[in-house]
Amino acid sequence: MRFAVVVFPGSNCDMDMLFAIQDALGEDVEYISHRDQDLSRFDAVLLPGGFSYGDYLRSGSIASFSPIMESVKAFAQADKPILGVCNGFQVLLESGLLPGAMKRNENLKFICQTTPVIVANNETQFTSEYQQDERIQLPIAHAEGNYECDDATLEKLEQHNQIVFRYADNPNGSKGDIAGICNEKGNVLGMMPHPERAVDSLLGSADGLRLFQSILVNWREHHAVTS
Amino acid sequence: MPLLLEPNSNEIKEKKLYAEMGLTDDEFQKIERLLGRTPNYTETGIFSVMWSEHCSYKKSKPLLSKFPTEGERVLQGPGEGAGIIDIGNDLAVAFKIESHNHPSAIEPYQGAATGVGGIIRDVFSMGARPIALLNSLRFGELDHPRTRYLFEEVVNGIAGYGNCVGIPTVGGEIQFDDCYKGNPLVNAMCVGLIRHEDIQVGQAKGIGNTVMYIGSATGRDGIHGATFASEELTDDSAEDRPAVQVGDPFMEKLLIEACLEMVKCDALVGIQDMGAAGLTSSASEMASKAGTGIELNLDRVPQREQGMTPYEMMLSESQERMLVVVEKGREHEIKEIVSKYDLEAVEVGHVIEEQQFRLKFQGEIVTDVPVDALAEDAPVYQMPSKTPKKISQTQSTIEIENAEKVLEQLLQQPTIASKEWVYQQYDHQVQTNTVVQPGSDAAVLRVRGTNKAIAMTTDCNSRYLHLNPNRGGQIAIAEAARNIVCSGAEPVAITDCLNFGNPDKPEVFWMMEQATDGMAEACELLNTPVISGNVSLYNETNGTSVYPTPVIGMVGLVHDVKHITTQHAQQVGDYVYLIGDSTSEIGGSELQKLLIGRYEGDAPELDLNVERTRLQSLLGSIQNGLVSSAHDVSEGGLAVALAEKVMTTQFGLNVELNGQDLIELFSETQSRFVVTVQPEQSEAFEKSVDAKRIGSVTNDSQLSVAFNGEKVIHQSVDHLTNLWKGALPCLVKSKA
Amino acid sequence: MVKVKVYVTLKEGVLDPQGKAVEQALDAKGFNGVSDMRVGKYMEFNLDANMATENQIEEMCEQLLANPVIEDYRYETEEVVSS
Amino acid sequence: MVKVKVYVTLKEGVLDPQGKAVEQALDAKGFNGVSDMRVGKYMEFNLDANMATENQIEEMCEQLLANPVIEDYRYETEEVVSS
Ligand SMILES: Nc1ncnc2c1ncn2[C@@H]1O[C@H](COP(=O)(O)OP(=O)(O)O)[C@@H](O)[C@H]1O
Ligand SMILES: [Mg+2]
Repeated sequence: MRFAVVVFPGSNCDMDMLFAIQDALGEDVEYISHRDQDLSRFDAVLLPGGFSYGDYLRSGSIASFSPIMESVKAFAQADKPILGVCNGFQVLLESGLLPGAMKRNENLKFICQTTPVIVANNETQFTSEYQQDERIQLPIAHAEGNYECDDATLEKLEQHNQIVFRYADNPNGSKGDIAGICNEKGNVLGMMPHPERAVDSLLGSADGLRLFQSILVNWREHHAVTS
Repeated sequence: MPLLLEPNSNEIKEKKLYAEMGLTDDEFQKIERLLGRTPNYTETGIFSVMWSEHCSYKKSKPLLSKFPTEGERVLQGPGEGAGIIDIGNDLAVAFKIESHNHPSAIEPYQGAATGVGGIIRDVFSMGARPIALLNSLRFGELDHPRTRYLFEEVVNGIAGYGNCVGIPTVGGEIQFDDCYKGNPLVNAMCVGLIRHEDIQVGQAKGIGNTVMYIGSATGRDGIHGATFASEELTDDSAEDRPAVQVGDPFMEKLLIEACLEMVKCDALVGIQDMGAAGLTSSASEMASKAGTGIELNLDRVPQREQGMTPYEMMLSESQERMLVVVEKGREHEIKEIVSKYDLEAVEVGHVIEEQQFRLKFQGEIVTDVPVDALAEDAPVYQMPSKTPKKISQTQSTIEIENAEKVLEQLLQQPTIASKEWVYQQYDHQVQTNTVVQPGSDAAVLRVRGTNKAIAMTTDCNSRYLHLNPNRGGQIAIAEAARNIVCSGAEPVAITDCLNFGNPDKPEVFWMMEQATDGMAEACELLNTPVISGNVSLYNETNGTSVYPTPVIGMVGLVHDVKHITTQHAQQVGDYVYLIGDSTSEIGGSELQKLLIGRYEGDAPELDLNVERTRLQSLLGSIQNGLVSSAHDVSEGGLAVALAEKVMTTQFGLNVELNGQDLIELFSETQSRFVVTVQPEQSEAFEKSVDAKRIGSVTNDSQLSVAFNGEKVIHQSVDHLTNLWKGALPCLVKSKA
Repeated sequence: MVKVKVYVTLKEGVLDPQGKAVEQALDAKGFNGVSDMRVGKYMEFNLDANMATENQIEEMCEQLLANPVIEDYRYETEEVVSS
Repeated sequence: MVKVKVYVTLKEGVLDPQGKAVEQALDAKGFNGVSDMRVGKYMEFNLDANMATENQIEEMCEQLLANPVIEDYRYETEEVVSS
């Protein structure tokens, strides 16, 4: 399976994402520039964390206009898996691929810590290797992870089972304890916690690895059927 | 034309305008002699910054020469952007510490942020990828609203910059004492990783080669920042401060990536960041080191504001700028690389044979001075020194009635209290190498592709230096080494930031001499050469100096990730050992501060040979897998160290001690460690380390300490943890 | 040339953590009687006269300067007397 | 009650990385002709009429709402017709 890690100016978890795929998952992965537009050789797209364009206007906003994002939208249309983590999630929100928006954390501070997260939906192609309602440990590191949406949107998210991760101990004020959501079709996932930082128990937790394994398992299944 | 408004040479001389820029009469005359004429306005400005203490070390050089700077692992000693040590596998580690005290006193967020930005550039300009940041901070007491503001904003600024550029902030230290009230200390350290073949130098070699400018445009920020850093702060400082420099971490991130790609290109000859004294120091130092000259065309310098004069351009301290020397004819290769990062490389000059520093502006030569006059010929002073009156020889006696209460109070002292409130705001995990996060003695980062890791820490207890600068200097090094060893690493080298008061005062200079003597001796004995550093003088407010604060940044090598050890108890049933006997030394201790509100007497004794023996035997036993956890005893003494071993864990401790006086629970006797060991390993451990078994790790989450058979502390670890963790957030929030 | 001033605030009904914090800080400092504090963004810039149509400025706000999901914006323009 | 609107901008000559980034982003999106973009803060709040003296509001700005070391501020007030 071949993964793309999109590099925006100011991305800073791009390397971590690459290493997670390469070393921990053991699959092919390469960086792709925000200026590129050709995603045809990839089976999955990963939008990494960081501070794209310094997050100077709103986090993720300027990056959401990069040339690559047109192709990312087409990739989503084609039902292929897209994962946005942290700033990547913010980019997905700003580009309209996922509903809602991020506000500053309730305490107005950057928060870096490992935090318990509940797998609220294990039926997505990103979470099938987890148990439903499993409690996992994932690092968070953000200043703007306070998820906001209107009530109608929240209801829709609940109804369609689009809330994939919830905080067990809401650290930032997110509506509905939301830590990660997917689109209706379930092929675009955005999450604030960093699974790519939790793929090696030497660093504290390997709970994030199964997310990438889920993507791989589902891709293989799908691939076996179609090819 | 603003140029016309500048005073001419005669006016500069007659009205002694140079004095306002910080030059003395003698220095000005020396410049006249070196030039064979009177300098013009731009030239005077250039000399004033290059000959400031900040750039020339004119008053501290004689002291720095005492430090050992060589060792088997040293690849680059002091003199370049950062020092470099070899860690094997063809890899090396570059690191340096730097102060940004005065800017932070005026504008704490930007002062701290740009301090971080500056030290990062020092490291990546060596060709190294920055992999970690640390800091060392000093503030007044948090009961003052301005201090709380400074503290919050400094932390915010460090977080704002470091998080954005994607370098984890993995460690640091913070001490609170009244002497820092008007003059906080903000020291930032950066550690980078580099392949041997990528090591760069800041040299302008090759006559005819092109000098290029990369990064932010030059504005009028921080003009005379270097001079500003070489003066005392007064109540008026806020008024005559240079225009505040604002950091742009996004630009820095682009620069990091562009420069790290550039160093792989052999069209690059030399690279240096524009730090203090900006374009002036970077250009002239690069030429001086290469024995060449440089000619710059200032019309080509990217400018953010209109109508900038040569004086302003040369003295600007705008952030996020780099200067590179490129092989002539290959400029396009560099341009291509940087354009990938939305940056531009602009040709601003070239290397010339004549060893002159020559500046052209609007078709005229506005500066033409010998390169060596700026760097090598800067004056060096042997400052007079005088032993100050002893602070106080004797020590008031202290009696402890309720040890448990004292422990509870100590855990809430801001210097001892958990710094989680601080480091939670720092991304300490990005780059996914952080094995030991903030909260243990030293941070540890794995080195990808090897089974090695590196440990790092910053330390300095300035209270000991206040009482006894020589011994305090030794202790600072020793403590850093203890923290490194406790994490399973071999101490390798240090960087240091000498924060002192006004060196023109003989008593202050005496302290500098004493402290550096002590440091040099300890570095020699512990085999940790000094590979880089920084000097920050004039840390005074309205005539009162801060305590002598030579902050040590130490890096150690973990030979195998299996050796990585933290301070926290690991397993029920493990034995608890104490290495070193406790005496009742309380000079400069947290206990003294708590109970009598001042520091008096002498700093604790230190025997460097004993220290070395203990460090070696402890490290050996850690490397042999005999140790479950290790923690040094520092502020707050043994009782606090014991509590720190179990707070944030689910364990408790049951400890029995014997001694003369309850003070021994809180005294700060040096060279002590608390270690836990699995019972199966205890025999082997006892054979290799001279330690006393004092108890065991329990599962009841109680800290229980008996002294001479009587239970003096029996408290739930949860309760202690809450006090310890709650103290800082509570102090920060408290109202005026 | 036209000077454009854009004000961006969180929509009514969207909790404003920053506003709340500033309000509390004011109160703690003894500035009482403050309520409904909202903290937003203020942007000012010059725009070539030929670009300065309502339509154009609104597009700028909708597409970049504000996030319509949670933010409202308003703007003002004023002629710049070129010097 | 009085409605107070406070505008905080960076002082002239102080680097404004945000402004630069937003200007470039607008340009990249095809909104050309933008120059001198400065990004600042905008705050609005209600203030009890008896507190709403010039002096008081200026103090608030100096001490908390703006950072006088690098920022300038201005403000407007307007009567709120109580409902
Ligand atoms: N300013 C800071 N930034 C990041 N981490 C910090 C800071 N201050 C303290 N820490 C972390 O808190 C822990 C305790 O610090 P300290 O009490 O100074 O340790 P020690 O006494 O062992 O040197 C360490 O892990 C240290 O790195
Ligand atoms: Mg320690």
